[in-house]
Amino acid sequence: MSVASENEDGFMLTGDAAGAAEPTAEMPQGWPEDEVRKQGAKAGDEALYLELDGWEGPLDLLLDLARRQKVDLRQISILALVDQYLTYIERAQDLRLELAADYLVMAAWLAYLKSALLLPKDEQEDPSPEELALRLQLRLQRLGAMREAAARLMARDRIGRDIFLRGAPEGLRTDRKTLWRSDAYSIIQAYGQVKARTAPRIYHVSNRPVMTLDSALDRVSAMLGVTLEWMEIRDFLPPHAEPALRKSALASSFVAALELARLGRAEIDQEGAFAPLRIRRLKEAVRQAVEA
Amino acid sequence: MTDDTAPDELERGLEATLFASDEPLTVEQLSAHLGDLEKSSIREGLAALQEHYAKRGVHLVERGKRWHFETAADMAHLLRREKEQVRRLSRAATEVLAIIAYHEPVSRAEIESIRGVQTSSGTLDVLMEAGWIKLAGRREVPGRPVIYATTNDFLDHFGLESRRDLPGIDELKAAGLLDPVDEAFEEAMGAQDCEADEDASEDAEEDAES
Amino acid sequence: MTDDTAPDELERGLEATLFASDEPLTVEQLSAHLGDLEKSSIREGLAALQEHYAKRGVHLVERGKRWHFETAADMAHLLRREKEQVRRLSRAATEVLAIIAYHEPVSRAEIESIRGVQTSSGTLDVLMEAGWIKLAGRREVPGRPVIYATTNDFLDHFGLESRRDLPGIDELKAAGLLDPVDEAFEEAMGAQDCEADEDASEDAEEDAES
Repeated sequence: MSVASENEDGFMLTGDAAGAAEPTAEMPQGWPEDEVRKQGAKAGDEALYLELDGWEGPLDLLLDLARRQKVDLRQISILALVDQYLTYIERAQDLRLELAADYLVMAAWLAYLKSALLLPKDEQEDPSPEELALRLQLRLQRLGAMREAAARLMARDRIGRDIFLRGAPEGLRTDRKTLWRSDAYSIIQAYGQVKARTAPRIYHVSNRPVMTLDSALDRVSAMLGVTLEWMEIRDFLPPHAEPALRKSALASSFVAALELARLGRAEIDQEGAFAPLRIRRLKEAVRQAVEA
Repeated sequence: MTDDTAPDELERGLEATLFASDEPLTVEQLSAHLGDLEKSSIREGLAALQEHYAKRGVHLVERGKRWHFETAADMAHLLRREKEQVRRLSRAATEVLAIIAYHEPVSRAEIESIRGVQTSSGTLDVLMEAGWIKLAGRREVPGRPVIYATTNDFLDHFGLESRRDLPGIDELKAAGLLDPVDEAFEEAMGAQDCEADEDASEDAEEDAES
Repeated sequence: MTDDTAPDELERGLEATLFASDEPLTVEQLSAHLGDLEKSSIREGLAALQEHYAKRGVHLVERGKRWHFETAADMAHLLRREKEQVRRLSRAATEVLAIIAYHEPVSRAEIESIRGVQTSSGTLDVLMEAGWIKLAGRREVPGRPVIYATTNDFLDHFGLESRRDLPGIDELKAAGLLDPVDEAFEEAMGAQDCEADEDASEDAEEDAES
């Protein structure tokens, strides 16, 4: 970036731009970072702003100009500030300095603000130029406050510069030592578990009460022989069986009923889903008809 | 020839421990180190020691709840010439540091809205490397930006007992200068009707958003 | 609250300089540092300081013509503190210890075959560190594996007269300790204090074998 190098050659743009290029108390000119940032700018990683004698962006420049009004930032004349800025930018352009875009954007915006401020009040749109000016002023105040705070912070007695810590501290050392704790029961229990875990296992299949299909077939055919009426399938179950056996009997009886129906010896009926399943012996005649 | 009352064992222990330690110590650490003493007696001992050293060439100070010995500020002229160990910060870095310290926790966008320029990532890196700022989570707004805050080392380095001791922070707060522009703007517009600048916001909110 | 006479500026300067220096300093160095003062007055200042610190937790000492601060000898124990941390043996370590106790002397391969899982060397290290097991030579089989046995400390810690006090397999079974347990139950048992059934074991059988 050409500006940086030209400035280094003593091409002091600020010299007459504002007539008061002397650095403010908070910003000594020899601030070491200027070098750093110039290098940064050369490296191109900071292309977004361009340094003009150490200003960082338009707001920074504006703040510096505002300070030259030598009044409280709350009292500054925005119009005067705008003029100073625009003059500054014009000069830079006359000198064919390459200005970063945001300086020009700010210049355009300030030019607009200036004209709006000068127009009769009732022709203003929203937001009013006064409001825009106020916002700018507030921003400058905030930046100014932080700049002063930074300066006061840096001026404190700092460790390593004004204040020193002990040069050769012995250092504290804590050696950690683990005391392991356990007890006999844990040992015994752990051993039991190892044994239990690794012991060969024997699996038992428990003997559950079942009614086989054969016995169900016998049972159902025998009971069907007694009557011609419909009977619920539940009536075929052994009356006092334990629940497990009942379940098995129900399943077997159902299969037996299907088998009998297939053989044409019984018919099955159900009025609807989940309704009781009924079964009765098929009359001989019907049976023969079916067979035929 | 000073003629002191002999310090008690607790004071001697604290003195020895703090002298020997290569980092500042909290009351808790001191207590643990001295055999789990009551924190209240540790605090008493520290206060006594602090008083003892107040007039000496070395002071006992508390920074961010941690204690250490350091040379008295008025001895700087003796020590400075040979021992300048402080890295010099760029102006951008000092500004960013101040903004973080006075506004913390604060996002990069918030820093930039105050400074009016982009912050190079190098600037934040330098401050992180110096151990003065740290990531302090994310702000729960769209984009969940990372937010920054200062560290105990920051307090140490600048001789601050806590953030409350930041130079001028009370005045800045009272003047509303730590409030975001939008807030201050509303304030100012509201105040204009009644009458000029009543001393603006009292309870300055720090949850800035530009 | 000590009530000192305030130290003079020379003393304060010496104090700060010696404190901040990273090496012991000679009288000449100190003199140069403090603005070419008379060596005699430096010596006087050092003597005064030395006296002041004589009763404190930090002493000013001269070694080979060089002066420095150091922690008082009787405070040295504070600088190097041993912290004991009680930890409960892990499940895996407890199992390995139990196997060694029941089967000793036993090699790592044997331990693994009994446990049915690989054993990390860290587990054995922990038991060695605890002082409960020791190397007990090598088994005279191919590869000559190291074998482990329990120590007297083991018996001490676990309150056992001898390894014969450990209940045998039959007793374990009787106590329900051989029942497969689900993890939650295991957990619950682990939390419980060891109770009664310990002394159920009189003539512990050691015939254990997987």
